[in-house]
This record gives sequence, structure tokens and C-alpha cells, in this order.
Amino acid sequence: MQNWMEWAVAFFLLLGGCFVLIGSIGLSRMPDFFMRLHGPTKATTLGMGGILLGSIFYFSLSHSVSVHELLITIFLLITAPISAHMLIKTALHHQLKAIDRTRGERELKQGQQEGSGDPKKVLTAENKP
Amino acid sequence: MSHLIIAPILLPIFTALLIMLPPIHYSPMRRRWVSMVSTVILLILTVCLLVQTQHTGVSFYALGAWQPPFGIILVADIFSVSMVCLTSFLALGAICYGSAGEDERGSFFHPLFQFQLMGINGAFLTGDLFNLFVFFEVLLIASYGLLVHAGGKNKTKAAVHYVVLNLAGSAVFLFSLGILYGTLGTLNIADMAVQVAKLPPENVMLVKSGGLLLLIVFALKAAILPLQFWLPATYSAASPPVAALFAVMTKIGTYSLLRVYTTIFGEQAGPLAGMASDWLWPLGLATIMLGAIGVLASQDFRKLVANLVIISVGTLVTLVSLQSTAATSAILYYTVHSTMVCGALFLLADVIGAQRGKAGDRLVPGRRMGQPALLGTLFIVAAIAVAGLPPLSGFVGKLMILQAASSPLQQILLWSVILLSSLMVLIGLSRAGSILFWRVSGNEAGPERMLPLQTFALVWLLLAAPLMAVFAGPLTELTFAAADQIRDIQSSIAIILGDTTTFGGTP
Amino acid sequence: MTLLWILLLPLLGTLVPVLTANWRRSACATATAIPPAIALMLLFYHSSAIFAGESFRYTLGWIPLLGLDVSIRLDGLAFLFSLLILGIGLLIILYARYYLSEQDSMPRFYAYLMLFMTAMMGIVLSNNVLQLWLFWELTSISSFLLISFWWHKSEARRGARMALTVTGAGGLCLLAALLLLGQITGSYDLDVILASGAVIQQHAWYPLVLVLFLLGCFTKSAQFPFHFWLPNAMAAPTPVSAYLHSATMVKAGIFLLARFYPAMAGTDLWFLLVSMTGLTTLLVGAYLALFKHDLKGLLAYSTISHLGLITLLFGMGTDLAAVAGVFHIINHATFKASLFMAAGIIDHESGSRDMRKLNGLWHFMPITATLAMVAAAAMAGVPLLNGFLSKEMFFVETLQQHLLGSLSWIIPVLATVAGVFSVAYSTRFIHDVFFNGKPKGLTKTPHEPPRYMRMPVEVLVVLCILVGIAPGYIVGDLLHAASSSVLGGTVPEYSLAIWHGFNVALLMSVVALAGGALIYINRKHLFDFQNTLPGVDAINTFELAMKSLAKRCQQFYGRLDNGSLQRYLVFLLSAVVVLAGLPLLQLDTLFGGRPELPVDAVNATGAAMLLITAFATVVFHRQRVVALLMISVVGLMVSIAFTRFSAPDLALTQLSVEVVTIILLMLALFFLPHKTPKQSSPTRVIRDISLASMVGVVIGSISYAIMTRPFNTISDYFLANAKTGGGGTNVVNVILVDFRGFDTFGEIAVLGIASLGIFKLLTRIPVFKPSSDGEGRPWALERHPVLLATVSQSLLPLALMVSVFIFFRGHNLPGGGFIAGLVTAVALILQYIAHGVEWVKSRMNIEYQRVVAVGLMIALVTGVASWLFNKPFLTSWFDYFDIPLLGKIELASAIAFDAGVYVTVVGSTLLILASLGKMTTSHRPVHTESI
Amino acid sequence: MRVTPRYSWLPTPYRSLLLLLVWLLLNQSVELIHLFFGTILALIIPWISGKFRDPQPLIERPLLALRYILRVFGDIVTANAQVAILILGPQRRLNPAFVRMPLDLQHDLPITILASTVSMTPGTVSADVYPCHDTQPGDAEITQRWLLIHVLNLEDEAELIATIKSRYEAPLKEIFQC
Amino acid sequence: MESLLAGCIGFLTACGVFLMLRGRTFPVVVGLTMLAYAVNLFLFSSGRLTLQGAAVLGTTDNYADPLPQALVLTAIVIGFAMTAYLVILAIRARADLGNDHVDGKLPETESSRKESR
Amino acid sequence: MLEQVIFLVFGMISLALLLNLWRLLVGPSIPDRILALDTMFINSIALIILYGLLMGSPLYFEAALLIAMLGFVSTVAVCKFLLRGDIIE
Ligand code: NA
Ligand code: NA
Repeated sequence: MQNWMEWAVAFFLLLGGCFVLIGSIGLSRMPDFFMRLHGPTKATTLGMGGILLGSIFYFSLSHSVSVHELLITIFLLITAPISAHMLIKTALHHQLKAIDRTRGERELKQGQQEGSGDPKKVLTAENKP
Repeated sequence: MSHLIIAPILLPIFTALLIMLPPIHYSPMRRRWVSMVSTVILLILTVCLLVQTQHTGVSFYALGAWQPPFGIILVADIFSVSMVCLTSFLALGAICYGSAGEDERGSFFHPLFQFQLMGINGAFLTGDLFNLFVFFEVLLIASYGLLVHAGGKNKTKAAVHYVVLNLAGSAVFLFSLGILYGTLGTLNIADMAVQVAKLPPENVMLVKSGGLLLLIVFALKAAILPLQFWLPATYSAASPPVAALFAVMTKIGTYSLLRVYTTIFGEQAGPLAGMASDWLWPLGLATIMLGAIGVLASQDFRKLVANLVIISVGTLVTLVSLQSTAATSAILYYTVHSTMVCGALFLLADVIGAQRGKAGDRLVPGRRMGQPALLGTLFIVAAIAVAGLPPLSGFVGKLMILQAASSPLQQILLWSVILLSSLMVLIGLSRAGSILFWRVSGNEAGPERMLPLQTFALVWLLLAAPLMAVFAGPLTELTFAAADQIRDIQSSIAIILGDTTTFGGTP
Repeated sequence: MTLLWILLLPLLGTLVPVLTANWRRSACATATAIPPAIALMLLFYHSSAIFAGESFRYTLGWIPLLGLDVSIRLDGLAFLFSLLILGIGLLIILYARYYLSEQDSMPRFYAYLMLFMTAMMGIVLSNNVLQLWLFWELTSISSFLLISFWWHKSEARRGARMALTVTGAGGLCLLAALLLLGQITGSYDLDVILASGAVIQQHAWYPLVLVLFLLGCFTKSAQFPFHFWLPNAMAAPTPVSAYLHSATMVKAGIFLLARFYPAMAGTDLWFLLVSMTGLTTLLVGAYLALFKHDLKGLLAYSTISHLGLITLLFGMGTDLAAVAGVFHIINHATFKASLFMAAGIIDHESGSRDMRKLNGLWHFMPITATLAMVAAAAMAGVPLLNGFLSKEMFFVETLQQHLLGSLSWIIPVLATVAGVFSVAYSTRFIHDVFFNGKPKGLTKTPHEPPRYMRMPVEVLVVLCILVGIAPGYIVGDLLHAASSSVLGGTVPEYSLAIWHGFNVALLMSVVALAGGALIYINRKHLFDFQNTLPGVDAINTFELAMKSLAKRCQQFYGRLDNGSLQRYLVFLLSAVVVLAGLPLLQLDTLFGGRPELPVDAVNATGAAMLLITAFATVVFHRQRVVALLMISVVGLMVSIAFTRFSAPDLALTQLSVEVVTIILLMLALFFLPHKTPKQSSPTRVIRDISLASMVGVVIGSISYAIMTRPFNTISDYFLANAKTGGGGTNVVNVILVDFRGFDTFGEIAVLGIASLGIFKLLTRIPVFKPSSDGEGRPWALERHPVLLATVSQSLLPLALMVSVFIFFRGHNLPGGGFIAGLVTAVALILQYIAHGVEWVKSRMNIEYQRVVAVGLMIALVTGVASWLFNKPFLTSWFDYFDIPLLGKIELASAIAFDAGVYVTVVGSTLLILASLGKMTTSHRPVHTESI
Repeated sequence: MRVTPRYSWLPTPYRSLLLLLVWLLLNQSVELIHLFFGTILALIIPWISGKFRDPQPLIERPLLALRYILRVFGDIVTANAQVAILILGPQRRLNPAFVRMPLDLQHDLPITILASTVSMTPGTVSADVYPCHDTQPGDAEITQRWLLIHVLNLEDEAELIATIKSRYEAPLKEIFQC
Repeated sequence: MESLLAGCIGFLTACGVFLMLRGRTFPVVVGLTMLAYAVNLFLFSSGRLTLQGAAVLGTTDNYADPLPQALVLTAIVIGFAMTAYLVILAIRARADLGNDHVDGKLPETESSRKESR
Repeated sequence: MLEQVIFLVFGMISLALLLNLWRLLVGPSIPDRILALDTMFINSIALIILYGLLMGSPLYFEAALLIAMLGFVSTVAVCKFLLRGDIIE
């Protein structure tokens, strides 16, 4: 294996590892659910991208060309936002509290009311856009 | 080559699938006729197989042409084939009874029934321990489905217990398989016997714990004390044809006990030879007594019959522990007898319950039956047979059992337990019969009558009792031959493993 | 062969009444009488030879391996009993024709009667003890049927059950005795056993055998203390009483004493047990008979007493006593049967059997009265009647024994006392019924019975007189032949003369007659005294005992089985601990010598996560959703462990199965409570924890012991042959679809069956849809979030592509039909989740159960196809083909099999999940079938 | 905007292309045999699963779509860097907020893509799209939809909305011509 | 490593058994699932542990024992089928019997209290 | 050198997994736990890919792909359950 390629593999792996770790740090240390969501959704996805890239490089060099890790990346890119969306919908439905300094409380309230409770009430609410 | 050995497994599944697919699927009549005709064919095939096996001796069928010990094999010896035969006899009765209307009280009766047959036959025929597990699961899952047939609270309740216990049992089975594979390195039962014979001393106790775990599994299936509590509720809740078929299910447990503890841990097994007998002997006797107590304690007829099943299981297990030709021979005869009669009794309980109106099969005074003479005759025949009174099959079975005891201690214990339990059964049955048939309130009989198919089913099953007594001579010859065959481990191993009996891992 | 016919004819006779049930009553009765009549003639055909001391044997093989053959022996004793059984049987048939009313089912009665006759004939003709026992039990069964003939009467049912229980118990004891005899002598052949008297009596088991044997005899012959069933069996129709309970069945026990006399008798133990029982029975029966107001009750106790007398005779162990016993058997049968029949006539024609009501019948039925008086006189032992003769012999024998040493005089004294009571009750029978004023409160006016109903009585009474007057001519040969076979050929000198001169025995008779008359005259005092004694109502006591037995059993059973699954599981798991744990204790060391692999930090992390989440699952198990999340991590970690330990296929399968399971559990949770209430007591929790830990320790230790042990396995064969024999490089997959394809076949069958069962469970289920979640929040309104819906549509083709890939790859690399099937199924389930049942159904309207069937059928057909090549089921085939431009491709039958797996998995999974999903759709499919 | 496909045998050409690519990626090979089977599958699978696809606007401007994808990739990388800093930095400085953005897009597919993009890019997560079909009484056509966004560190709401609209929503309108 | 895995198997078994002994259907299902994990690992471990030895011909020279893997695969599938059946049965039992106790009736101490959803 | 890097990354991912586990255990809300679980699924993809890398074997790719696909479905299913109770309606 050429040396620079090894460096590249190492770089991508480290980059990926860092982002994966950062994502989980975000998950563990952010104060409310909505903020915790950001880390895993984004950082972890990129971290995965890094590790998968590292893997692609590694296998392409040591064995025959290996690019199928791309598939996982594509897959994660498609699904991660949807997971996040579903999670945040659940959180809204469960009326999870955002930390106090969160702005847009009206929007939050409305989000919490949308899709839950009596549909008529939702439509006739004052804060209806 | 002859594919007769595998026919008892493939024919039922083929029938089941056929019934699930168009054009059979659409009409109830087609479903039931296909099912019945297939069972008749199965019966013919299994009888042919029995005749063939009697002539050819032990033979095996290597699935996928992979020779033992590497591939899975089915083993046909007189014992296993007799059990398959018994299953088809019983199945024909049950399916005829079911086809009289019970089958339409829920979906998929016939497919599940046929799947159940597949599982039972597979369990009897297989010569591979893991494959035995698979077939256990086939028959169990089919029995779960059949158990809830026609619905009702009791069925659901019983099913929860039955399923959870059997799931736990399956887990134990797998633990045991893991131990046995991890120490013996093989799954073929004959090969396991070979490996056990040359087990390194440091593995002996491990194999023993694996072997004893198998005991738990089979004890649960067979319903031996203290693992028998599920049986009365389950069997008495099940739909009658299902309960009748279930009569053979416990026998699979005892059959497996016999197989495993006479083949794998047979005489050649050195320190492990007969290791289960110390447990089976007292547990079997206790099971008989508990079953007898259950018979007296039963407040409805189905429960009583279920307890009769427990007695039969206890008897069989006790015989398994004796490990002698006479005992093994008695096992075969008694298994056939008790299965047919108990199956018939479950059906009879249903008919009686139906004709007694609201009282059902509870042992309380009830309405006059529509066909008291016919049912009474059937009841007496069944009762005499199951109580082991002469001149029916139970009497011959009891003689075989009593004669199987060889040492004085065995005789004293076995005889007193068997005779005492017989007396208790006699008391229980005479009480049940006199309440069911004689303590009638009012003179009006209800409109219910047995349908021709139901009558046929009952007569078919109960005919076994007199016929097995009349032909007891040739039958005992058959059972002794089967016992000799099953106990002649060396010959079976030589047939199954050929000359490679000394192999040690690689072919 | 004629011997066999003597036995078979009554058996065939059971069918005759059934077949002639629709004939006129007389015709039916006549037809029924034909077989026993022929048998009787056949019997007579042998009489001269029998009287000459010959005996006949006939054997027909039945179950030689069990030592049970149809073996017939006709000797003097058998001849005597056959004569009684057939002769009196014929009379009973005639009698019953008139006795039974129009409402009674005469054919049924006759069938039972003939069955009984067969059984009795079987007992007396048996030359094989097992066969003897067979017929012995058959008498119990048939007598049960006969006693309960009037089943609508409570006392008939109870009496029948009591008789069955007592004689059944005795029968079982007898069986044990006979089997032991077989063990001792090595044969179940009666000839052999009778010839082995010395061996038997010197054997250590002799006392046990004797006790068991006597229990059988005494219960059947109603000996004290087992006598109580007999009076209660009087609920039977009188022909039954006359036949079974005087002439035949109760004599079966006596017959056995006589039959086994050469083998068993002659010891002190025999004497002690038999004679003392006989003596007690004799006294108790005679005493109690006097106080019975019921005619049949009186006769029943009298029968008990006379049976005791015979037993006592056999117990004395002298040859002459045995002869006297045999003689009394004959006499008792004749006079007692006729008395019973007379009682039946009285009952039949006057409507009562109560001697307090019956008075002065002499005026209404003089002929019957005369007959009854003669028979009763015979019973009392009046001279010139047969009863006198055997009773005299009895008295003589009591005088000549010295069995009790210096106390031997007690026996004749007590015998005389019994004789006194015997005379007293006989006198009562005569005086109280036929004289003693006028009838009181009878429902009808008594009159003479039909001519032929009285005829059997007449025949028997004539016999009583004839024997009494000319015993030598009438029964001399018979008695000699019978005694000869009892005693094994050597008959002592005895005289059947009416007059033996004045002797002590005659004095005893005179005392008995005088004393009996005296007692009867002063009976009032005795009755008063008897009334002060606490009465024992046998039938109620028995019923109560049976009820309390049932109740005890219920209590005992209930204590063991409280219907709790948890208890059953505790039993199961304790068994695991004990059975798997005990051998481990004998293991020196768990470590088996195979070096361990090193542990690295990542593995430690994985293990820690596994343990923590497993523990968390337990901790959070009451919050079900959380527990579900925890256990999915456990599953994930297990999959990762599989990847770590080089089992990629396992990891794939575990993962996909787990996701489906989680979805399933989620689906299920909708219908179940979301929280588990706290319910276990602390002790219960501690018990469970300790049991769980023990199981865990045992399993963990075994696992460790196995992993550290070196071993040989058959797996090398699979590695060596996967490519060449199975055509694939992924050995695990080749094992699955080829080497052990049959397992897989069973496995997909399980999956398919499970889905059918689930479908069955879900049909017609009473659904309840909670309107809010566990916290009381109403459900969200948005059913199908738009983002999810859109993306799931795009994911479907992607997932299908992946599953096709995994499917084809499986044979050579990790993958295969099962995983591919699950991927497809999950992708389709995602459509269900994202769009709902209706949406999917409108696009794909397939009945999944049919998919399951098709999948299994594919696998089956693939397997069966190898039959075409004369190969066993599931024999695989593969080959490589060069296709122009494309290159080399492999085709294998395993792929077709795997396709079956794939289709089955898709079908089953969807059937399971979609059926569950469908339950809640507003437009619920209507099932025409219930589960 | 076009909803009906151009060729009935090839309802979704780009999807088929993607599937072929996926097949080749899975097999890691461009050999003829894989191309052959891949093409077959890429044609068959959309045909099989075609029913499971609600009519959606089709891509009218493929090149623009490619450019959009590349731009999003770039944004993801930068977004991640930013988020990483935010996560690791002191929490006190974060200004989380919920922002409601009116949508010009009306169709499900473009909205989904937009929402996903927003989720993957700088400090924002799409929380909800409303009103949803289910809360709409009857079959009334939805005229205006809104996107609810959670922002990890909001500086200027108007600017954020403007950025999203110009950077992502407008190109999507172009691509799908709706 | 072996001791670690054996410990995990034992612990999983213990947890599964404990849950199996609970009185409600759902924990029992979870317990049986957990027990199934333990069983699968146990059965798998009976072929001994191998690192870097997937049983794919030509990828390594130290193959893991493929047979237990095949057995575990079968066991997993069967376990899935059984669990699925039990889950649905639990639903059915709840529907038929009105509670989710494994015995179909609430214990004495509890029957008076109303079941909480 | 690469090996050390791989082990370092292993360590990072293990740490990440433990952090996820922490969040899974403490919650506090169920969405938090689901989020932790989902992240755990994704992180284990990384773990498996790294294993593959370490062993130089491409055999583990499918496992990773499957986790990606199935983890998504299970997260969605759980969310749907919490939103609607009824996953398949
Ligand atoms: Na009177
Ligand atoms: Na639903």
C-alpha cells in the first residue's frame, strides 16, 4: 500500500471517528431533546461518511476495488433526516419541554398541537397562520 | 430407491399445502375430503412401510444423499415405524371426527392437522438429534394452532401456559444440543452413541448434564411429574379431534426418552449407561400415582381422560427406566393401546358432553343422552380397555408391564403402583360412568345425535382395543422383535454408520 | 375342541339376545337358552369319563410370549361348577323371562347374563392362571352391569359400584398373587402350579402370595370383613341375586380355594387365615341374617354365612373337610338359588320384600310357599334335605380338628351357635312370610306366579329333596370326581348316608334346631338388643368414603397444581438446575485446557453494553416500551458478537429477525397494557432472582467448560465438501440448503405454520382500541407523515434490489433466501407503516397464506424433484454454464430451494404482521370463519 | 410539472439508473454479466414496485439536480463542522429556536427533499410539515404548507428562512418545474 | 474471551429466566426473547470461538465451525416463529380474558384493584 | 500505523457507544431513548465496518448495510407507535 494512501485512510477514519464521537457527545450533553437531536443526525452521518470513505480507500487498495460502502452512505443520507423527523414529531407529540431560552415558543406550541388533539380545535386556534 | 420412509413426512405437508391452495382451498368439502383421503393413503403407506421394515430390518434414508453421520437421516426400525403407523391410525379417526363439522369452526384446521402429522412422523423417524428438535417444533407450532381451534377462553388460557412452557422447553433442548454437540462433535444419534462410548473422562460429566437436560425436555413433552401440570388443562380445553391427536403427542416424549436413553446412553455408554433410569424410575411411578389421584379428583370427564393420559405416560416412563427387552416391548404395545383408547375417550367425552346438553361433560347429573346404548357400549369398552381390565388390550398391556419387572424391588414397587392405580382408575371410571350415563334428570333426550363420521371415528379407534387383544399373539411377537431391534445398538450402528464406526472427526 | 365349544357357546350366547331382540319375549328367551343348553349337553357328554376320574385339556395358542394361552381343563371340580353354572343358568333364563317386566330390556339383561355365564365358565375351565384372571375380572364387570341393571335406582348404582370396587380390588390382589405364582413356578400353567405345591409353600414369598390370593378369594366370596358388598348387591333383579349371589359368582372365590387347594393349602398360615375368616364370616352372617327385614337381605346374609362355612371347611385343611366343602357348595347352590327365586316370586307377585308387611302368604300362594319352606328347611339343616347332610359333615369335621390346640373345642361350639342362628333365620323366613297373620299394607293382592316362573324353583327343590334322601345316587359320582380334583386324586373314605347313628354331630344339629326355634320364639328381645347397637350402613359409609377420597384427591391435587404458570416454570427451571448442575459438581475443573482468546477493550465494551442493557431490560421491564428499546440493544450486541466471532450469516439473520420482532412487539403493545403493575412480593422476587442466578451460573459454567475443551467434529467434512459437493463457498449456507436442508425445510414449515396459527388467533378477535397512550395522551392525528411516506416509496425498489443481491449471493457469501426474504418483508412492512393497510391492499391484494403455501410448495417440489433422478429427497444438483458474452454462471437446485425459503419467509412475515395490522383498520376485513 | 412518465415501460428512468448503479455497487463490478442482470433488475424492480409509488413530480432538470446534490454535500460537510463546534463549545452560548417557514412547494416529493436537506445542513432540523393531510377536514386542497424547523443556534430568523428558500427551495422548484 | 462470553451467556440466561418468571405476558415474551439470545450464543459457542475465520471458503485458513452456525440460524428462525405466535397469543388472551396475566386471572391481592392500562 | 489508528477509532466508537448507552439508560424521555438507540445502530455500523477493515474481510459489509436499513425501520416503527399507538393502520 502506498504510504499516502495509508495516510488518507487514517485521515478519513480519524475524521469519521471524531465526528461519530462528537455526535454522541452532543447526544449526551445537550440540555434538551431538540438540541440533542442535532448531534446524531448530522455529525454521526458525516462521521459514518468518513469511516466508510476510509474503508473504501482501504479495500480498494488492499483488495480489488471496493465501493459498496457508498451504498450505506447513500442509505444513511436518505434515512437519517426521516428518522430525525419522526423523532422530533414524537417529541412534539409528547410535549417535551425545550429549554427556557428557546425562541419561537409559539411555533413550538403550534407544532405540538398540530396533529394531536381535536382537529377542529387546531384549525380554529388563534395562532393559526 | 425406495422413498417410502420419507412418505409419512412429505405426504402430510403436501396435503397441507394442497389444501391451502386453490382449487382445493375454496370449498370445505374439498378440504375435508382431500385431508381424509390423504390420511387414508398415509395409513396404507405406513402399513406398507411397517411390513417392509419387518422384512428388511433397520434401514435408513439419507436426505440429500449425504451419508451419516454428516447428513440427516431417517431411520426406519420396527419401533419407529410402528409409532408412525399408530399416528396414522389415530389420525384417521381424529380427522374423520373433525370432518363431521368441527373443522369448520375455525380456519386452517386441515392444513394444521396435516402439518401436525408431518411433525409427529418426522419426530418418530428422524435419526438426527437436531432434526428431532426441528420436528418437535413443527409439531408444537402446529399443536399451538390446533389448540386454539374453535376459540374460547379456556383454550386461550391453556394455550398461554402450553406455549410458554414449551418455549422454555425448547430453550432447554437447545442448551442440551449445544452441550452434546460441543462434546461429541456430531448430531447423528447413532454416531453420538459411538462417540459417547469413547468419551474422554473429563467430558463425561458435561455429557451427562447435557443428557439430563434432554430428560427435562422429553419429560415436559411427555408430561412427567413435576412437569405434567400443563397437560390436563391443555388437553381438556382442546377441540376434540385435536385432543384425540394430542393423545400421541405425549408418547413422542416417551419415545424420545427411549430412543435417547437406549441408544446414545445405552449399554455401550460406559459410565453414562442408563444414567436416566435413576430419575425416570421414581418419577414414573410418582406420575402414575399422581395421574390416578387426578382421575379421582377430576370434576369433568375430559380432565379425567387427560389424567388417564398422565397415567399412561407415567407407566411408559417407568418402563423406559427398566431398560429391558420385555419393558421395551411393553412400551410399544402399551403406547399403541393407550394412544388409541385415550384418543377415543377424548372424542367420546365430546359426544357425551354434546348429548348431555348444559351439563356437558361435567360429572354432575345432566340431561338424558340421545344415544345412551351406543355411547354406553363405547364407554364401557373404552373404560375396560383403559383400566386394564380383561379381555381388552389394556389387560394384555398390563400383563406385559407387570411381567417386565424383573427384580423383587421392581416387582413390589411397580406392581403395587400399577395395581393401586388400576383400582383408582376403576373407581374413577365407574363413578364417572354412573354419573354420566345413569344420573339423568328428566326423561327427555336432547336432539343431538352422533353423525356417521363421528361414529365411524369412535368405532375405528375403539376397535383397536378388542383387535389388539385378539391378535395379541402376533402383536407381542412384533413388539418383542421391535424391542430386540432397538436394544441391539451395535447392529443399528453398523447399518447406519457402515464400517466407519471408528471415525474420529474427518471422513 | 368340544371343550372350547363349552366355553365359546355361552360367549356366542351373548350375541343371541341382541340379535333376537325384536322377537317375542319367549322366543328370545328360548333362543338365548339354546347355546348354554348345548354346552350343557356337551358337558354331559364328558360326564362318564369325568366320573371315571379322567380329565380333559385343550390348549389354543394366544399370547405365548406372555405365557397366556387359551387353555381349558375339564376335571371333576370344573365339571361340578360348569354344571352349576350352566344348569342354574338355564333355570335363571327361564325364570327371568317371567320376572322381568315389559319395561325392562330383556335382551340387554340376557346379554349381560350370558356374558357373566361365559366369565364363570372361563374361570372354572381355565388351565392357565392368567386366563383364569381374565375371566375373573370379567365376572366383576358383568356383575357390575347386572347389579346396575335398574340403573335409575340409586341403590342399584351404588351397590354395583361398591361390588365392582371391592371385587375389583380383590381381583388386582389376585393378579399379583397369580403373577408371583408364575414367577415362583416358572409357568402360568395351572397343571404346573398345582403340581408345585411344595415349591410354593417353601418359597419366601409364600406368605405374601397367600395373603394376596386370599384377598382375591375373600372379596369375591364376601368373606368378613369384605362381606358388606353382597347385601347391597341385592339391588339387582332377583334372577341376578339367585344366580350370581348365591349359586355362582360368590362361589368363584370358594372355587379358587378349592382349585388351588393342592398348591396353597396345608400350612398353618393357610389354616389360620382361611378358617378364622370362615368362622368369623359364618357367625357374623348367621347372626345378622336374623335381623334383616328384607327377604333378600336375609338371604344375602345367610349366603355370607354359608360361604363362611365352606371357607371354614377348606381352611381346616383335612381332606374330609374339603369333601364336605365341595358337597356344601352343591347343596347351598340348590337351596339358596331356589330361595332367592322364591323371594323374587313373592316380591313380584306381592309387590314387597319387607317381612314386616309380608304375612300369611300361605293363603295366597300355597305352592310357592311349600317350595320355599322346603328350601328353607334345607338351609336350616333339617334332616332328609341336602342341607342337613353337608351340615352334618361340617359338624363332624369341626369336631375332628385339633387346630387350635387345647382351645380347639371353640370351633364346634361356635359352629353350633352359627347353626342355631341359621335355624332361627330360616324359621323366620318361613314363619314371618307365610304365616304370622295377615299381610300389612301390600300394594297388590299376592297370587301364584305363572306356571313356568315357578318351574325353576320346583326343579331345584326337587333336587334338594332327592339329594337329601338319596345322596349317593344323585351326587355321589359328582362329589367324588370334584373332591378328587380338589385333593389331587386321593379321596378319603366318606359316607353319604342319611343316618350315621347318634353322635355328637347329630347332637349339634339337634341343639341347633331346638336353639334356633327357641331364639325365633324369643326374637323380640334379641331384636330390641340389636336395635340398641349402633347400625353400620355399609352403602352410605362406602359412598362417604368414596366422596371423601375424591375430595382428598382434589385437595391434594389442588395443593400441587394451583394453575399458576410461574410455579410450573419454577419446577422446570429447578429441574434444569438440579439435573444439569449436579453432574457439574463432579467436574474437577471447568477449564478444559484449550487456551482462551485474548480480550480487547472493544470486546469488553461490547460485553459491558450487553450486560448493562440486559440488566436494564430487567430493571425497566415494567415500562414496556423502554424494556423493548433495551432489549433491542441486547439483540444488536448479540449480532455484533456474531460478527466478531466470524459468523456473518448469523449476524445478518439475528439483526433482521430482531427488527421484525421489535416491530411485532410494538404492534402487540398497542393491545396490551403499556406498564406492568407491581405485583410480586419481595420473597417471590428473591426466589426468582436466586433461581435465575442458579440457572445462569449453571449455563454459564457449562458454556465455559465446553468452549475451553478441545473437540473433534464432523464439520470438517462440510468444509471439505461444500464446494465440490454442494457447489457453494459459504459453508454455512451450503449446510442450510444442502447438507442439512431438511432442517431448513422443517424450519420454514414452522414459520409458515406459525403464520397460519397467528392468522387463526387473530380472526374474530374482540378488538379494543385504546384511544390514548399509557400516559393518557390522545394519539397523534397524522396517520401517515408525509416525509416518511415519500421516502418509504423510494426505499422499496432499493430494498428489493438489495434482497435480490443477498439472495443470489447467499450460496457463496453471507446471505441467502431467509435474510433476503426478511429484507423484502421489512421493506413491505415499511410500506404498511408509512401508508397503512388500505393503501397497500389497493396495490397488492395477495392472500399471504397462499404465498406461504407456494413458498413451501417450491421447496417441497425442489426436494422431490431429485426422485426423478432416483436420488433421496433434497439431493442437490448444480452445474456451471458458459453463456456467450456473459461468462460462467452457476445453476443449482439449492437456489430453487432457497427461493422456496424466500417466498415462505416473505409470506409468513407479512401474514403475521399484516394480519395484526389489519385488526385495527377501520374497514376491517370480514372473516367468515372464527379461529 | 409533469407527473406521468414518458415511457410506460420505463416509468422512472432515473430510479432505474440508480438501481443499476446500486447493483453494480453491490457486486463491485462492471462486468458484462452484472451489467446484464443489473439492467434486467433495474427494469423489472421499478415495474414490480411501480404500484407502490404515488404520482410525484418528475425530475425535469437532471443537471440542476446533480448540482443541487453536490451543493448539499458541500453544505453537509460545513454544517457538520459548525455543529461540531457548537456541540463541543459552551452550551450557554447556544440560542436554540423554533422557526416556522412558509413553503412555496406544494408536492410531497420536493417538500421531502427540502425537509431532508434542511435536516442535514447547518444547525437545523426539520421538525414538522403541516398542515398534514389527515388534519384537513374532508378533501380540501391544501394551499399553504409550513415547515417547522428547530435551530440549534439561531442568529436571525429572517435570514435563515431566506437562505433556505434561495439555496434549496428555489432550485427544487426548478428541478421539478413546480 | 471465552470466560467473558460464558459470563454473558450466563447473565443473559439469568435475566431471561427472571423475566420469564414474571406474571404478565409481555415480560414473559421479553424474557423468552432474551433467553433465546442466550441459547443462540450458547449453541454457537459449542463450536468454539474463532476470530477472523468466517466459514466462507477461500477467505481464511482457520475456519470457524460452520455447523453450529447453521444450527443457530435454524434456531433463530424457529424462535422467531414461536415468539411471534406467543405475542399474538398474548394479545388474544388479553382480548379473551380481559387481563394480561399469564394465568388469565389476576392474583387474589390484585383482583380487587382495577387493572391499570 | 494504520492499525493504531484503527484501534484509536475503535476506541472513539466504543466511547460513543457508551455515551449512547448512557443516554439510553437515563432517558429521560422515551424519544431520547429512541434517539440513543438509533444512534447506537448507526455507530455499530461503524464498528462493523472497522471490524471488516481490521480483518481485511469484506464479508461484514452486508451486516452493516442491513443495520442501516433495518435500524431505520425499527426507529420509524417505534416513533409511529408512540405517535399513533398503531404501527400498521
Ligand atoms: Na312378616
Ligand atoms: Na393497524
